Amino acid sequence: MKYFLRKTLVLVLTIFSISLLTFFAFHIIPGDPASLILGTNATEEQVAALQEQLGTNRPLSEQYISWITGFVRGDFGSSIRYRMPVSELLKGRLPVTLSLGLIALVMILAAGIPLGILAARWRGKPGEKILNILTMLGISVPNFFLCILIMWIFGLILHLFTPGDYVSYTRSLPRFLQSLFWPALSIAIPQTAILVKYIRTAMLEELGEDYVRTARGKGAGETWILYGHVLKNAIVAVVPLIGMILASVLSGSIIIEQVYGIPGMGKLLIGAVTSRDFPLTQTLVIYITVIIVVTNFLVDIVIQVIDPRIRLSGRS
Amino acid sequence: MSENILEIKDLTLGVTERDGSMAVAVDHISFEVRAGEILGIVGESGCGKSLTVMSLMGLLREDVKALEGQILFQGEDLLAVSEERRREINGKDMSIIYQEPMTSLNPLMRIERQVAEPLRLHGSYSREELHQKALALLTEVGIQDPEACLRAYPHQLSGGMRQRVMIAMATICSPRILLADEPTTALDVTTQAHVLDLLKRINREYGTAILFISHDLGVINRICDRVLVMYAGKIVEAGTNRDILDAPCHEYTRGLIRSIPTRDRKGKELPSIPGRVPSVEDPKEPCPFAPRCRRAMEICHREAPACTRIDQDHIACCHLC
Amino acid sequence: MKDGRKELRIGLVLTGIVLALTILSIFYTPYHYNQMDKAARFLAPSLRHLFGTDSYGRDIFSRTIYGGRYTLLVAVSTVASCTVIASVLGLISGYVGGIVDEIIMRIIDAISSFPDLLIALIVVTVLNLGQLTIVAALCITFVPSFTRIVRTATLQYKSAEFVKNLRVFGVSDLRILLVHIFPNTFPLLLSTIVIGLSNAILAEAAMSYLGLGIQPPIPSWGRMLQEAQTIVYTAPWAAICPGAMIVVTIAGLNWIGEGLRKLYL
Amino acid sequence: MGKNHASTQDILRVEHVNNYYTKGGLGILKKAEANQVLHDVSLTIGNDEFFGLVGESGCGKSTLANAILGLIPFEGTIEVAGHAHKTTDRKEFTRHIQAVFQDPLSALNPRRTIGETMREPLMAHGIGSRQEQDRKIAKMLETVGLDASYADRYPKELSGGQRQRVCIGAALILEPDLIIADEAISALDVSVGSQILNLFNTIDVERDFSMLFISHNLNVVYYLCDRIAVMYKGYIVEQGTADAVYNHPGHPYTRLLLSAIPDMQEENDREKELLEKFKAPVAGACAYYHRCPYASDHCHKKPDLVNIAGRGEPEHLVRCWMPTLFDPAGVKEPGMEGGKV
Repeated sequence: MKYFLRKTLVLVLTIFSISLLTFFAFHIIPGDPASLILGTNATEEQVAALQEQLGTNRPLSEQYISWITGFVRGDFGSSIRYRMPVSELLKGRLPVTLSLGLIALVMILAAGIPLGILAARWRGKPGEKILNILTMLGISVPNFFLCILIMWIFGLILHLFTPGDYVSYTRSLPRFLQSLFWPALSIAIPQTAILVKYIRTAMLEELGEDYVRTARGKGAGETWILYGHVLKNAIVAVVPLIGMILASVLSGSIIIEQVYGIPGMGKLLIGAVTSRDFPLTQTLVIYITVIIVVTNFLVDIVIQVIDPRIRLSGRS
Repeated sequence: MSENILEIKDLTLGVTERDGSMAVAVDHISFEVRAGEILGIVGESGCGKSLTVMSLMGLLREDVKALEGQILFQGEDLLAVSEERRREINGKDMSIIYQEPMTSLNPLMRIERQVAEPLRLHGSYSREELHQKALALLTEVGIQDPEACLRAYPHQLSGGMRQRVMIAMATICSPRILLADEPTTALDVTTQAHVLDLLKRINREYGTAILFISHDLGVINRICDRVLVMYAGKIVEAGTNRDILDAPCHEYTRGLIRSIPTRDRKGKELPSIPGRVPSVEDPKEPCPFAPRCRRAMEICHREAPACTRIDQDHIACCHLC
Repeated sequence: MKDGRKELRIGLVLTGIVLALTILSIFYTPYHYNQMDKAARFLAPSLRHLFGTDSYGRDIFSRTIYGGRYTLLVAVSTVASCTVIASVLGLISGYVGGIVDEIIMRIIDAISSFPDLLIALIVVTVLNLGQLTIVAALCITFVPSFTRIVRTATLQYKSAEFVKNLRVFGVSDLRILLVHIFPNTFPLLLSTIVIGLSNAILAEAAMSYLGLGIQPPIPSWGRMLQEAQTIVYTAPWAAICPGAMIVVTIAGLNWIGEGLRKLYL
Repeated sequence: MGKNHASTQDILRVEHVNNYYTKGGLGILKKAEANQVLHDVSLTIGNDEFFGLVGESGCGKSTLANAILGLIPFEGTIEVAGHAHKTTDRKEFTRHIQAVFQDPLSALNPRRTIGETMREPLMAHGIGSRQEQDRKIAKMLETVGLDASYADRYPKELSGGQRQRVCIGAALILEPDLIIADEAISALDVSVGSQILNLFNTIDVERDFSMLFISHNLNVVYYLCDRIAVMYKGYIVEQGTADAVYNHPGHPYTRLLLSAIPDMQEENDREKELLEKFKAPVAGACAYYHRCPYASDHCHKKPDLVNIAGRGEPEHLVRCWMPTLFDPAGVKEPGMEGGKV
């Protein structure tokens, strides 16, 4: 319980520092944001008007406080590019990105864990080499390249799907999920390779531990050792990485949405960045980061539940 | 003479070096473990005592190979049996405890499951039976609150408790022989005394033979009936405790005993053995101890010494014996 | 198998190929990277155009080997600056400990709770576009992990017996840190640098794919992929060649990193 | 070189030293928990004296060594050759005190040669030109029984015993007044450890230095040292001449340690039973209360160190309410009970 409270406090502090860092990153810009946005040939009145609109003529601390109180109430300010409230823009996009991320995460776990075990089982056999090379390829492929390959092979040559054919979840949920399948796969493959590598390394490390020797001394066979002892310990060692994988998945979706033309937060973000839409960028950055931080918090709680060494000593 | 549980004949173990060559770590050793006895192997680091024990259990690291010899367990050559048969023997007829009880236990598994694991591997019991057996064993090895201990995880126990758990685990199937690889080295002296007493009690009450490895002659003396002295992969002397400690013949054994500081040696120089403990890669001499031996003669560098029987159980491999 | 020499060899060969082609491009490319030829659009790979041509009739091979230099330059300068910053931070944080460590690590933690790509995007939005911006952006994203690695190694050596011994000898803290601890972190740092390079190349490619990296007309692998995306059906080679180049580079570096880790750690 | 003290002057004076181990702390969110590791430890080491400190793991003996070396903070007074910690800077201090640690492999920087490591103390104190330093190093290597050519080797090329010789040489090269040897032979093989013990003895004849020898092995400490202190849970429970402590132990814990050491005599020569009797701990009681077979209600208060030596004999301090119980002709001892370890 004490552990939980402490972790919650850390979570709140982390979110606070994220908001602080993001806010100041966008406000300690060399030069005035208003004139930056408007360019060099703007009139002074235009600049002043935009300053007023952005609130950048007030002291920084005041700006932060009014911004953060607005943020908590769900008022994220207005997008410069779309000239509408950021909250409106976000509404339809959050579920899209979250679904894409979730599908990818499920794919990663569903494929990565069994393959990781297989990789560990195959140590010293010819299958190991092939799996190693595949893993290395998977890790080395940038997801946007993979995406193009998938579109070309599965979309254009094999006609398994039509690239750019996105169906909104408001129209048809099954077809929405279907249209996310290939994009999710593009995100999942490199991350799956990473997970396979981690699980394999963790399993092999565990196999070298003294307690495995003890189990052999008791007369346990390879299968018994692998599933009875090593698997759980290896997974406990790998769970902390799930947060990291999720961060990569979300980063991946930012790019992949761009490629497949999926109207999620990632596509919005890239648009905001290229058009220097500060309020929108700021909000999206905080949104995505908070999702990751909260996931990491949940992962910490899960670890605490499954690992008695932490659970019982109350320390991490 | 009583029946032999284990007979080791010309056992030779090789370690793969970094460059791929094979270095001989255990060199044609032969000995037997008799029913109900506690046999000690004493030696310094790198003498091959741990490798020998691991080879008996079939638990050698991947880079160590048995090159020659036989390990006869009740007439069956363990170096030749199938993996299935090996697994049948391990934990049931033969079991082992180690120096590091902390790392030798699975950190994420409750003690109960770990203690009862050999039973689950070698028979079928109900949950209740497993629980009762584990409980009985923990009580047997002198754990004060066995129920609480069964529910605990390894990191919650003290070093001495962990070693007791290891002993319970190793003896739950009533093995014919228990191998103990420096089981008290990591423990404090007072804890060590308790664990030695426990092992001795198990040996006396159940007739479990014990092969006990240590670098400490004092520990060996406290627990063993017979001792083998190993040096650079060879057995250089063997005999009963009193043979070895009171009337050692091999120059290495003598030097080892003399170099231990004891009550009556205060203020005197310790007649220590010069030079350093050889490692596996060092070039082999006919008599491995000759380079450090004060009494080495010309023949010692030329010819391997034969092993002479000095007394009923007392054998020494030295040109001077 | 066990000692990692094989991985190192494969990695060196792969990165060697990429490096050799990049160096070659400084002295010679079959065509100018921006030379357009209406008559030679969408040509499949042949002896005249090794990797084929794109929609403007530009030679993909020339563009691919030319495009490597900026990606590699950005990656190398990112990792170099990042290594310097992280070494200083990590050494101080680990050795001094206490409140200094606490402050540095809290800042590092806060930065690393943002996904790498987001930091890069923020920096690129906030600062003006340009080569230096991308280096700064990537550097900030890599500093946390590098710092943690140096700090962990420093902590490990700080509690090592030999450092205790040196303090008892009366050796000054600065000398212990710079002469005795820092060189011991090199093996770990080396494999981190190699993996860092591969991550930097990936990140740079992603940024220029999004149009936030090096600006046209100078070709870069990421940019080429983005341009090839719409013509992938007619000219798949336009995507495959720069893509394969990235894969070969990254795989090569990863293999070197793995080999080094097995050899020295 | 700080060698000009009268022989009566104490080389080391440790007075009322307390040390607290705090875990957690610092981070705003972690609550500091303090554990007392050293309780009011006082001891003195005279000129040219070898002083042994014995105890089991976690008794605080290494903490005391680190406090004396100035590596960790503490409360109380520690003076080495008249220099107090709090008033002397670290560098000056290190001229008077050096140390040899347990694991000679990790005590040497793996990336530097033996010569480079041994030059460090000389460089730190600006002693001699490079040639003079080379000469000193060569001479010191010979003193500790190694060939001068070892200066160019790396630690991993040496055996454990050779490395420990190097460590001893590096510790002696500044000609300190006091050497702290923390489990200096525990990691070595028996035959090599005895060589190191002999080395300490021969160097002691040639040079003038005191030593605090810390070990878990009472036999080794008795062999090497003039006086002995026994520590238990951060308290010194017994202190006196080696002979008094080893042959006439006054504290039940010392007695337990003695009976627990496995020796090479025949079984029946030795008292077999371990003098332990576990009971529920009582707050504020004597630190040894829960294991002591003789404990009574009397022991619910903490005892002080009392001198049990006869008139005119050297001091023999015991921290026990009933030290006289352990007269060699003592009372009948109860058998071992319980088995909690």
